[in-house]
Parts: sequence; structure tokens; C-alpha cells
Amino acid sequence: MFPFVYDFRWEATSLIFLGVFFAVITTLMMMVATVTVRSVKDLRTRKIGTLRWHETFEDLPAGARSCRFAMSGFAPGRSCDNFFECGTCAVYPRFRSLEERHRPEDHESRSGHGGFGIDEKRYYHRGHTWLQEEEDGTCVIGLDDFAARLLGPNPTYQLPPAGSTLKQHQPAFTIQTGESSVRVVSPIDGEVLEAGDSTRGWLLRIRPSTQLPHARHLFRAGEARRWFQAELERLNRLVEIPGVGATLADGGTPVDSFRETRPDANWDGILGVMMLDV
Amino acid sequence: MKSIEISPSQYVMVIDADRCTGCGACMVACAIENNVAPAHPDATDRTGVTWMKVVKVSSGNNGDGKPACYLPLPCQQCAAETPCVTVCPQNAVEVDQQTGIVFQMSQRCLGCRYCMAACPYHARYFNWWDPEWPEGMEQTLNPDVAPRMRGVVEKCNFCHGRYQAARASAAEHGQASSDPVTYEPACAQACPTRAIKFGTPANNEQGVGDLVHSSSAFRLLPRLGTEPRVYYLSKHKWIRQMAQMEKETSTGEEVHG
Amino acid sequence: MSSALSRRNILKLAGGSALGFLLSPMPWKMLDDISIWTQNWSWIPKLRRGPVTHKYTSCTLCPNACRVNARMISETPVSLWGAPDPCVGHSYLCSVGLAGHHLAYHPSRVRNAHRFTATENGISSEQLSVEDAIAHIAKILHNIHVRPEEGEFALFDCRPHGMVSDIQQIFLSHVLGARYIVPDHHEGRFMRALMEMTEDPGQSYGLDFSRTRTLLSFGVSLFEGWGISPLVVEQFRSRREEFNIIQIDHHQSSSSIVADTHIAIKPGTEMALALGLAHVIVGERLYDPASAARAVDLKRNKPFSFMDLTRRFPPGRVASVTGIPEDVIVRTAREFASNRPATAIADDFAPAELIHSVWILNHLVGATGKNGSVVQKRPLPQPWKGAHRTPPTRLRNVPDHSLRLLMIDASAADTTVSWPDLRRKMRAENATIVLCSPYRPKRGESVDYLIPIHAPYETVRANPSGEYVATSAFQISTPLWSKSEEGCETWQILQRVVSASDAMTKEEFAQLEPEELLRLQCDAIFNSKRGTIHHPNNDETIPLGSVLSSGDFYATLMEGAAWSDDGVATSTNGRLFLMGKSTSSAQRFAESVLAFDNAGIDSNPSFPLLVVPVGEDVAARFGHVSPILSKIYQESDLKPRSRFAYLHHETARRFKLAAEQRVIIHSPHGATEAIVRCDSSVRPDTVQLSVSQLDAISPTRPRIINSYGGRVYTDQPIFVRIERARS
Amino acid sequence: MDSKFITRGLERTSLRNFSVWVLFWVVVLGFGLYGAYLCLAEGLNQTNMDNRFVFGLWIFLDLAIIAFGAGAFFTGLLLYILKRSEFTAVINSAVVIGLICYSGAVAVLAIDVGQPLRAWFTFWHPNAHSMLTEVTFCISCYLVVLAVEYMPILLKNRKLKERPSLLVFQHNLHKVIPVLAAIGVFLSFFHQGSLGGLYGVLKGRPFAFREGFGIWPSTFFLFVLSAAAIGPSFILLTTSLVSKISRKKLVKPEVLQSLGRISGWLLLAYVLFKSVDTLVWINRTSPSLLFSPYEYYNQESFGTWILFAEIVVFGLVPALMLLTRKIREHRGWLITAGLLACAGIAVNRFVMTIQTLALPTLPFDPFLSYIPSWQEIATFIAVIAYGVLLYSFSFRYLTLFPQERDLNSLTR
Repeated sequence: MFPFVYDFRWEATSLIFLGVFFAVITTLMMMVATVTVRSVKDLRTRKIGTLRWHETFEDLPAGARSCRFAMSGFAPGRSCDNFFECGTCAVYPRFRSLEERHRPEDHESRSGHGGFGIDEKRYYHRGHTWLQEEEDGTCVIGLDDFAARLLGPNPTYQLPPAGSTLKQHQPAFTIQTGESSVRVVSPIDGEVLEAGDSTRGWLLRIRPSTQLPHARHLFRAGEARRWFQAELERLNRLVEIPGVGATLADGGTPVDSFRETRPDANWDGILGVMMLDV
Repeated sequence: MKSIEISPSQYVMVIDADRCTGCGACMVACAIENNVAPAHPDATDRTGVTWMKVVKVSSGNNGDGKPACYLPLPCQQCAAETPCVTVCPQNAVEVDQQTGIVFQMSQRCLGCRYCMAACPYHARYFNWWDPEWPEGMEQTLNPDVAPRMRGVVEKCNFCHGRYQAARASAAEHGQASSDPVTYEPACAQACPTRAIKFGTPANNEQGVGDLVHSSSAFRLLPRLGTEPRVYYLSKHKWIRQMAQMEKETSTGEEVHG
Repeated sequence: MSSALSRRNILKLAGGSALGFLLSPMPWKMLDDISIWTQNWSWIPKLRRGPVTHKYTSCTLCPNACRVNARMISETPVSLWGAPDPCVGHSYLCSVGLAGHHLAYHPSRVRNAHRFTATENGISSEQLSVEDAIAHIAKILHNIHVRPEEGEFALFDCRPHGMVSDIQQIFLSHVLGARYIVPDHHEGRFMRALMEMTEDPGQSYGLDFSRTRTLLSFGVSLFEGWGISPLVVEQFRSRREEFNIIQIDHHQSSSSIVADTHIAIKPGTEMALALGLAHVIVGERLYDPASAARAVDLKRNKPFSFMDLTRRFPPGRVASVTGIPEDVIVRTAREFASNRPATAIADDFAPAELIHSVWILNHLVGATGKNGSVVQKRPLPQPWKGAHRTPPTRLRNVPDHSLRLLMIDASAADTTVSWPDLRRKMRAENATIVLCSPYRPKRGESVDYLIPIHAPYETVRANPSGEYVATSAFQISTPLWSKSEEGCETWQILQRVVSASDAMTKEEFAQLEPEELLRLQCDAIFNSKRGTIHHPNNDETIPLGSVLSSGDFYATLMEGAAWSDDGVATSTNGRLFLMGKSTSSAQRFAESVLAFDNAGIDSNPSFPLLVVPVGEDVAARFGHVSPILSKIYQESDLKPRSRFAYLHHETARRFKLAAEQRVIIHSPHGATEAIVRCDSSVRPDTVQLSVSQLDAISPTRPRIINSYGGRVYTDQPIFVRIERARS
Repeated sequence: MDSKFITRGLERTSLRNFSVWVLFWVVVLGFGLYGAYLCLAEGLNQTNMDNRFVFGLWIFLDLAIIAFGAGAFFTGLLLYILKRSEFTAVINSAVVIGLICYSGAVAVLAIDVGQPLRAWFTFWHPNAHSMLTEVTFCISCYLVVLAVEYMPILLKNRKLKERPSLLVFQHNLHKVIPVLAAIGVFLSFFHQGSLGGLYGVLKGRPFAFREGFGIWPSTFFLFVLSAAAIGPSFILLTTSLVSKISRKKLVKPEVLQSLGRISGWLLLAYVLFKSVDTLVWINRTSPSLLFSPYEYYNQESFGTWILFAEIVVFGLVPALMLLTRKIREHRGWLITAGLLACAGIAVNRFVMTIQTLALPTLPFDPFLSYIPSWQEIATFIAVIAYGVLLYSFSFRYLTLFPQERDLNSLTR
């Protein structure tokens, strides 16, 4: 095998053969080495949060990744490939302008839809959280009705202490319901000022690092409605909810808790898939 | 179809099929000389180790006055494109360029048996069992040949032990290491009817130099181009044709061996 | 301690140590060791080293007494080879002889005396010292001596041959009422038959093929076993071209394969062929005039005239009986009679009338008494010429249930005794069998005492040459190992038994040692002042006369030299009796011929196939041979195998059988199982079966001519039918 | 119970059912391993192989499963190098199957050789002229590659990816997978070929010997082609089988169909080349060695039917089936075609190994028969059990089929 090993054959075939073999081996080893080095670097540079979000995003089922403009019908079947970062999305501006030209009604407020209270003051995030700007410039974060119905009655919250920082798309707090727990991703970067609870109508008061209007990845009003509708359909594909079909048709009031209606469903799985925690 | 491409200074074996009485003395002498162990109780003619194996070939018809014959089958020591050498994954088979002997290094063999599949003459044997000698009999082993272990392939090497002994004594008598030495494998020595001749065509020991050119000389499966160093003699046409796969007369043979 | 033992740390440690291990020399050392280990397993025997020496001795495994050249490493034989030997006339060893030095290590070798007692669950054996065993046996012998009505004492000599048998006979003659029993069949019968047909009774004859041109063999195995074969092989090897072999054989034996001509004959009709050939020779006046003149009863009409007999076997008729084409018969007769010197031979165990007919052929072509054919020789000079000897009794002539104590001398490695026959001779109750053998008794051999004796090459043994050699010869089989204490010779045990019991009437050579015995023999030869000595070291032959003393002679023989007698001028005027010397023998012959003539051999329609018995791996099954012979008998299909029935393709087709099929073979006497093998060399009207299968289907026990020859004879032909075995 | 380990959004059977299933296969594996142990401890006398039938069931097994394992490299080729992104749906499963096949084959080879402890001699004193050397080197390298390719799939497990270190490692490993795939393709090409060459070069076995190009006999290329052809079909089969057992839709039907179509085209090409090769062999190669090809087939056990079966019934027929849209779109027929194709390659490997050894070379040789001993069969079964177990665990705790979550509801 090696020139110094007894009975090494100095002949072309042998040399070519071993040359190729060693080439392959070295490539393999170098690859593993680079991978290790990179990993160590990543671990050092604390990019882990973003990285985890990217991995999570990759692992999301295709249905959970459809582009907002796919919902609005401007880019049918398009699914997001930018980790829901509409702010840096290449196609966002074009479709946005189209939308504003053809669907002005999207942006006027409505009372609600399908029994889901949609508040035009609120910004909605795909993790089923909403943001609302207070007079003092701070924001409050809460769970939307859809999430509430998924979670069922009296879930328990583990909220971050004041002073901790939130990163957009990265776990902000955890909800425990039944045997399953789900991590809720933060809709925006910011710093936690105060932890609330369900009775006060919001869960976290934060100081966002960007003004909400500039947070392009959040939904508002009509767009949110369409999104809710899409989410309902997605949920329905995962588990048949009696009455929801009607809801979609005529906007009647859906059940308060999806759980009660279908106790046989794998709610842990559903929760994860719906709330971007897979 | 006879082409003698063997360097005259290399050893050849010439076996006279018409003289072989099938007594099996060569098989026994070979086993004793090369420290092949007695058969395991379960061994058969397909799992035994017989470097030299005599088979009875019958013509099926009354082949011109000789309805059957015995053929001793040692390793044919192929001179050209030796099948077992190229296939061995770890160079455990070597052809000694000086003597032309195909040598099996059982110490390096891992027992993949690819060489056995490659050998058209089925002259290679695998140790399916550990070699075992009855109590005390191991004292009578030949000190010139290392016994093999279970799980490796072995075969006839023209009594390489004897060759080296001869080479050593030749060196003592101041003979150059280049010119061939005269020796005789155990089978040739043991054959009661002198059916097995051995030597180098150059020195023409036991007349092998002339015999390989005689009209009754033939080799097994010459068309494979392996140029065996083992020649056979027979005056009977059907035997020569059968051995060379010239089919017309050799129909419906069967064999015990 | 700040750094708690976290999983992370453990992982770090593991990874680090793994890496460190790889970088250390340890793994490479391990690879190295493994490779070395796999190349010398501890259980592979280590080879002994030492100076290579050569030692000459002679082989005692069969009566041919072949000269042996032993390759020794530090006083241990590692291989045996044939050595040039003008006495026996050849210089090779058979497959069994080549492995003779293994016999001392035979798996069933015993070193202590044993007593076997039958218990309800089989036979239990107990070890005891040779002395005790001898004491026990002596007591029994004593009782016999006191109360003869208890039964007889006898010694069974498995191979009566040479001096040891001689001394045993002399010795027994001093033990009251002791019998000396020999097997029903043993070598030399063919030669002795000649006595009945020649004049001077004192003479014995040998075969000298050195000039023979035509050898007509009636089913003799020419190339295997002992008896004639070494003489044939020697001619085959030295002058194959002018040595023309005609083999008459009922199946394609190895002899018929190698012979120049193979005449396939219907089994059991050989005598008809012999007389048919005689018919042609006489009819065409091809016989040798000189010997015709000597043959008193060639022409003259007497009761059972020779002419009458041969006249009954014209070629045409013989052809129909033997299944050999008429022209072949005529051609063979002419060739045999014209291409002289010619000799016809038959086996020792062939039917008496066949042997007789074969001798007739020899007489006709003038083989008898002619150099280069059948020559006269003088017997080996014997010590104690006038000594009184117990006459030998054939086993079959011993009255049944008459023996109280039987000692068996199994010193010959090939002995094939019929154990049931032996048992029948013993008294029903408290009979004792003592086996003197180097080996444990085989299955079915119910002995009471086993006393170990020397294996071949372990002790010095007298080794006179066989019956067939042209001149008497004598060698000494000198031990290859420095003398081992335990074990001795049968006749010594006999001596000790007898002298321990007071059955001895006369104290004579009571405590002889083997060496002294041999010296006596050497004296006898030396005093005869005849013959020559051949010494293998310098391969030169000197007249015995040039040796100064009997001691020197003995010493030379101990070095591996051989003595052989001078040839004698064979008388060419002695009368020959084609029909036999005495009226009785002539009558016996004539009657058996006529009987055959009337009956012929009939085949029963319900048993259409005639059995051709062959001796497969007899040596491996019945005698003690080196386990290395498995190369022949187990690891190759060279020899016929015991579990197979060999059929011609046509026969198989006729009975709708396929190769490798299980079949049952029925004869009027029983049935046996076998596997079909197709072999075009078997006669279509026969089936080739091995001797071990015959026991079940044959009315009488088949006779094996000798273990290594593998020839088998049955008293009468066996007809069978074959059926597929239902699984 | 173990739901914390199961990817969110995948529905798996209860731990109880799973344990029963695993237990059964563990018992089978145990039995098989005992047989294998006997062969290692007592020696190969435990098998029914002999000096003439030097290879048996095991070599056939190796050649077959390595051909089936070719799906791993071929799907990798399609996905990462030819950018056929629809095959992300099956790549993970393909990798696992590849890993199982190759590790199984290597394990069996280790038992098949008489002196396993010397196996590394091949690396130490390699004989570059021997096809077997090439096979040994390539297979062992490729086994490493497969192990590395399996890594990211494993690390995506719900629990494992919680650990940041593993997460980033997996993330970075995933980026270089295409390179691995490329190496895999390279290695596979050579060892699949060499496996064919193994017998093709044996001039002493005129039944197997083939002429070729340069140092490679035609069987070299035929094996590569057939392996590539059979890989997709085998993935198609396994996927359908798994979805049958797990009662889940695992991939979109289109994926299976395009696998079938590709398999079909390659199979057709293979059948054509194979026929040409056979004709050349019958009319030139074999006669030139004085072996009349017709005598190979006048044995009662192996008639010309086997040739017909190999090329037509199990070759041409499935190829045409897979190339017909109508048949392809019918699930049942698609699977049937896949089965036929796989069977065809199995037959081919059988002919190359077993029939080659059964046929006599010396004119006076008999035709040999061979029935594997129970130890050999046990070892065979052990490989299957091992494969089932490894696949079952991977399927339960890892994401082998990304599309599964979109195709199935989450109701129990």
C-alpha cells in the first residue's frame, strides 16, 4: 500500500489505482475537517439562533411555507425560500406594488373574519402572534385567536424576564398545554420590558428595534384574513374540524377550541406544524 | 494447436496417461511430502485437500481399445496469463520467473477463494477444517514444508521444499544460482510405473525435453491460452481430443475422481 | 472542583483519547501482532528440526517384503521410499507402504493390555498390566491342561508366513493338545497348485517375468496389492514395450484399463475361456512340442481324458458362454501360444478348476520350468530342521464350539478375519479370546483380552520374501525408532503364557529374544553357503561365501542388506500331468469341469443382474492403514465406494434408474441399499458392488484376496434385481 | 411515550406495536447471528460450499444487494448533480437503503473469507490487477461515504437537533452533501463495474468470460448499467412497501412514476446491450475457447429458459411496462414492473455466480449442484433482519420522506 511496505509493486496500474484511492480518501477527510471547523466557528460566533430558525424553516412542511403573495393570488403556488424575511425578499416590492394597485380594499380595516377577531391596529406574524403599538412607542405581543383555539383552555406560559432580548423568528416564549409544549417565535427584534398574562390581553411588552410599519414580514388587515383562511385550510388538511368548512364558506362562528372537537388528533404534531415549531 | 512457449530452463512435468494404473501412490506421497493432514471425518472428494488428484476418465464408448484412463491432476503451473495470479487481491500467488513454478503464499492468503473460481483445472484446495494429525503423528511431518491453517487456499507447487533443498545443496557445490538444479517431486519419485517425468527441457532430465515435443504429447484445455507446464502423453486419440475439448469423439464421458 | 463531570467533558475525553490512540504506535503494533498471529496459529504443529539421515529397512505390511529407504529427521522417520532391491526385483512402495511409518501413531493404537467384559450396556474395557493379563490367561490355560474336557487351546496365525509362524508351530507342539490355526485362504495357492501337476514333489516354484513377452491374466489385479503385482509392475516399469498384457476381467479394473488388451468376460466363466484357449492351442497344434512331450496325458486316453474335456469347449460354444466374440478367443489363443515366453496367471483365491486350467495353458506353451517364466527355487534354509511342528489346521476344519482359549496373532497389518467364523469355533460359554495386536479391536470384534504388540517398524522382524519371487530371499525389518519398551511379539507372549501355566511338556527356547531368533535364522542361511547379499548403500552384490562369519552376515542384514538364493537349473525333462498327478485330483478336476459344463451359469429372470464384487476401500475398512490414505479412499472418487452401485448407462436406462438415485438391491438371500453411479466401463448385464455390501445379499462370506488389491471372490455367482428406494 | 423523539407532524404507530415488530426481527437477527457465529468459530466447513463450488449463496447475496443499493448513488446523482429536485422526496430513504445494503454486504463478505482477521491484507498488499481489490477498496470507501451521508439525516432527529453543536454540524454537513454524492457516484461506478468484472475476467470459466474494452470485460459496463437501472426501481418498491406497512402516503405518485420512467429507460438500454453482449459471447467468445455455448444450457436444471427469463421476461417486459404511461400511472402495475425488473437483476447475478460455478470446465467434469446449509441461510436472513431493523428505526425517529407531512392528516 505504501512504498515502504514490503512487496510494493512499482507498476503503472498499481500507482494509478492507489493514487485514485488516496485522492478519494483525502477529499473525504478534508470535507469532514472543513465541516467540523465551520461548525466550531458557527458555535463561536453565536449565529446559532438564526441558524436554528433556518433549519426549522427548512423542516417546515411545504404547506406552511407558502408565500404571502401566493395567498393573495398574485404568485400562485409560490412558496417562500427566504425564511419569511420579506424585508430582504427580492420579489416582495414588485408583488407589493401590484397588490396595492389592484386590491386597495385589503388595507381598509374590517371588524373581523370567520369569528377571528382581526384588529387593523395589530400586525400579525406567521407564528400566530400579533403585535400592537402602544402610545409610548412600546409594543405588546399576544397570541391570535387561531392560536388560542389550537391551544384550548388555560394553557400555561413561560415568559422571558424583563430585560431579555428577542430576536425575530427565534423562540420568544414557551406554552405548555396538555402533554405538549410549543415554542412561540418572536415576531420582531426587541427587548422585553414587562411580562403580562392572558388576563391583561397581552403576554409581553417590548421595545422593538424597528418601527412596525417597516417590519414588512408582518401581515395586516385583509392580508391577515387571507392568511387565517389559508391556515384554516391547512389545519383542515391535518385534521378534519367539524363546522370549520361552514366557517370558511360563510364566515360563521367557528368552535372556541379545535381540541375538544377532535380529541383523537395528534395535537402535539398539529401545534408544532401550525406554530412553526418542528 | 500445440505451442511450446515455455522457457527451456523452467521445469515441466510430463505424465504418461497410458502408464497410470490409478494406484494413488502419488497422492499419498504428495500428502506426506507436503504435510497435508489426513481428511476430517466429514470431508469428501469435494472438500478434501489433494494437491495431486488422480481421476478416472472413461470414454463412454470403447475408445479405440482403451475405454477409460486415469489422469493425475496436479496444479498445471500455467506459464501464460496464469489465472490465479491476476485475480488474487493481495498478491498471495507468485510465479517464480526462474523456475516457472506458481507459488501460493498461504501465510498471506485470506481465503477469498477467488483464485479457485478462476482456476480452470480445479487444482486449488481450500482448508475447510483445521489440519489435524493423530496423536504423535505430527512428529513425522516434513521439516521442509510449513503446514497451513484452516481458511486458506493451497495447491501443488512442484514440491517447492525439495526445490529449495536442491538449490541449497547446489549452492554448497558452488553452482551458480542462475542455472537450474535437478530434483524430482514426490509424486514422480513415488510413481510405481514411472508415469510421471519431471525436469527442465534444457537439461532434458528423464527425457522431458523430447517428450513435450512428441506426437502423443498434449495439454489440458490448450485453447484457454494458459500454457500449462504439465504435459500429458497418450497414444489414444480420444484421450488427446477429450483433454483438448475437441469434442467430436469425447461424448458422454463421466468421471470418478 | 469547578469542572463538573458533564457529558460534554466525557465526550471530549473519549474523542481525545481515541485520537491519541490512533496517533500512538499501539494500533499499528496491534495490526502487526494480528497478522503474525493469523500466520502461526498455536494449534498448527511445530516442525521438528535436526540432521537428515537415511536408514534402510524392509516393509512387513505384506509378504512382498519391499526394501525401504527411510528419510529420518533426528531419529524419527518423516517419509518412506522404495529402494532398489534385486531380490524382490523392484524398487517402489505402494500407497500403503509409503505411509507405513504412520502406523505407530494410528488412532486406534493401544499401549496397555485391556480386559473387555460384556455388560448390559455394551462392552466395558479395563486396563491392566501385561503381566496380569498373561497371568489370567495362564490360569485359563492351566485349567485346560488339568481338565481337557473344558475345551481346547489354539493359536490363530492371521498370516502364516516365514520363521515366526515356524517357531510358533514348533513351540505349540510342546503344549499338549494345542492347535495351530491358519486362515482358510492365504497366498501361494496358485503356485502350490503346480505341485499337483509336476513330477518332483520336493520342488517349489516362483515366477520370473524378466523375459516374458505375453502375460495372460485371468482377472488378477496386476498393479495393486501383493502377490504377483510387484513382479508385473517391475516389468511394466522397465520394459513396458515388449511386455504384452492381456487382461481377462469381468469389469474394467485398473488392471484392464492399463493392460494392452482387455477381454471383458461374463463373471464366473473364466474356466470355460481357459479351456477354450487350450482347445484352440491343441487343435491348431500351437503348443510347445518339448513340453507336449513331457505332458503325459495330453493325448493318451485315460478316464477323464484331457482331450475329451477340451473337446467340449470349441471357440463357438465358449463365445456363447463367456460373451466374448469367437474371433477374439481364437486370436488370443494364437497370440498367447506364438508370442512366447508367455505365462498365464490366476488369483490365489480363484476357483480350483480355474487355477488348474490356467496351469494347463502354461504347460501347453512350455512356460513351466522355463527361465523367464515359471522357475524352480529352493526354500529358505530353516533352523531346527528336524524339529517337531504342530500341523496347521484351516479355520473351517476346526470343529465348532471346540475352543476354550484362542490367541490371535494380528501382527500383520492387513489381516481380515471373519469374526463370525471365529466366534462359531469358540465354546458357547466361558470361552476366552486373546487378541495380540498393536491396535484396539474394531467394532464387532468381541475379544476378552487385548495384549499390545509392536507396530510395524517398531521392532526387529524377520522378513522373508513372498511366494511368487523367482528365488527365496531374506531381509530383516530393522526398527526405525530406537527400541520402545512396551509391547512385544505374539510368540513371546505365547511363550510367557505357556511357561506361566505349567502346560509345557518340554523347556525349549523358552525366553528367546527376537534378536537371538534372527541370529538362528541367519546361521541357517549362512551355513547353507548359498546365495548373494545385496547392500543398498553401495548398491553392490557380493556372494555369501565372501562373508567371514554368521555374525558379520547378521550385521550386514541389520544395515538393510538382503540375501537372495541362487537360481537353480530347472529340470526340463520332468513329466507334466495336465489332468493332475493323482487319479483323485484328476477326477476332482474333471468332475468340476463337467459339472460346469452341464449347469453353465444360469440367470434367474426375477434376478436379472449378475453382481461383480469389487474391493472398494477394503484397506481403509478392514485393515489398519495410515489415516493419510483418506486422500485415496475418502477425499477422491478414485476407488469404487462402498455406498454406490455402479451400472452401465444402458442398464440404468433399462431399469429406469438415474445417477445419484437411492436404490435397494434384492438377492434371493437379502437386500442392501446403495446409490446409483453410471459407469460405461461396467458390463451391461452386471452391477458392480463393493464387498461390504455383499454381506447382506450373499449366502456365503466373500473372500478378499488381499486388502490392498481389492479383489473379491464369491463362492457362487450372486444374481440381483434393483428397485428404486421409496423415500 | 417516545413521541418526544418523533419528528413533529409525523404520525407513527404506538410504541407497543413498534416494540412487538422490533422484537420479532431481533429474534430473527439473533438466530441469523448464531449461524454466522458458527461459520466464524467453526470455520467454513459449516457451509455447503466446497473446492469446486467455492462461492455460494453469500456471493449471490452480495452482488444482488449491492445492485439494489445502487439507488443511493443514482438518486444522489439525479438530485445533486442533475438537479432533479423532485427526488428530495426519496433521497433520505435511498441513503438509508444504500447504507443497509452495503454494510450488510461487507458483513457477509467478512464471514465469507476464510481468514477474516487478514481482510486488511488486501489494503496492505493490494494487487491492482484484481477486480476483487477494486471492489474491496471501492466498497469500503463508499461505505464511509454512505455513513457520512446518513449523518445529517440522523442529526435531524427531533431530540438530537436540540443540541446546538449537532445542529450546526448537521447544517454544515448538509452543505457539502453534493460533493459526497459526486464521490459516491464515482466509487459506485467502479465497484458496481468491478463486481461484474469479477466473473467477466475469468478466462478459466468460459461461461462467464467476456471480451471487453481495455482492462474491463463487457460485464463491467453491463453491471454498472443494470445497477443504475435497478436502483430507482428498488427505491420505488421499498417506498411502496413501507407506505403499505405504515399505511401512510409517503411521496407524491409523480415521484414514483418518474423513478419508474428513468428505471425503464436504463433497463431498456441494459437489455439491448445485454442482448448484443450475449450474441457476441455465443458466436465468438465462447467458441473461440472451444466451448460450445449450447452445452451450457443442456443441463436439466439450467436450460435456455433461464437465458430467456433473464433477458425477456425480467428485462424487456418490465422495461416496456415502465415506459408506458398508462401502466406507469397505475400503482399496481408500476410496482409489478419494478418487481420484475429487480427479479431480472437478481437472476442475472445468480447466473453469473451460481450457474458459472455449477458448469464444468474440464471435459471430464460433472455438472455440480449445491444447496446452501442452514448456517448460510441464517446469515442471509441476519442481513435482512438487520436491514429491516435499521430501516424501521430510521423511519420511526427520522424524517425519511419530507412530503409525508403534507400528504397525511394527523388523526390517529
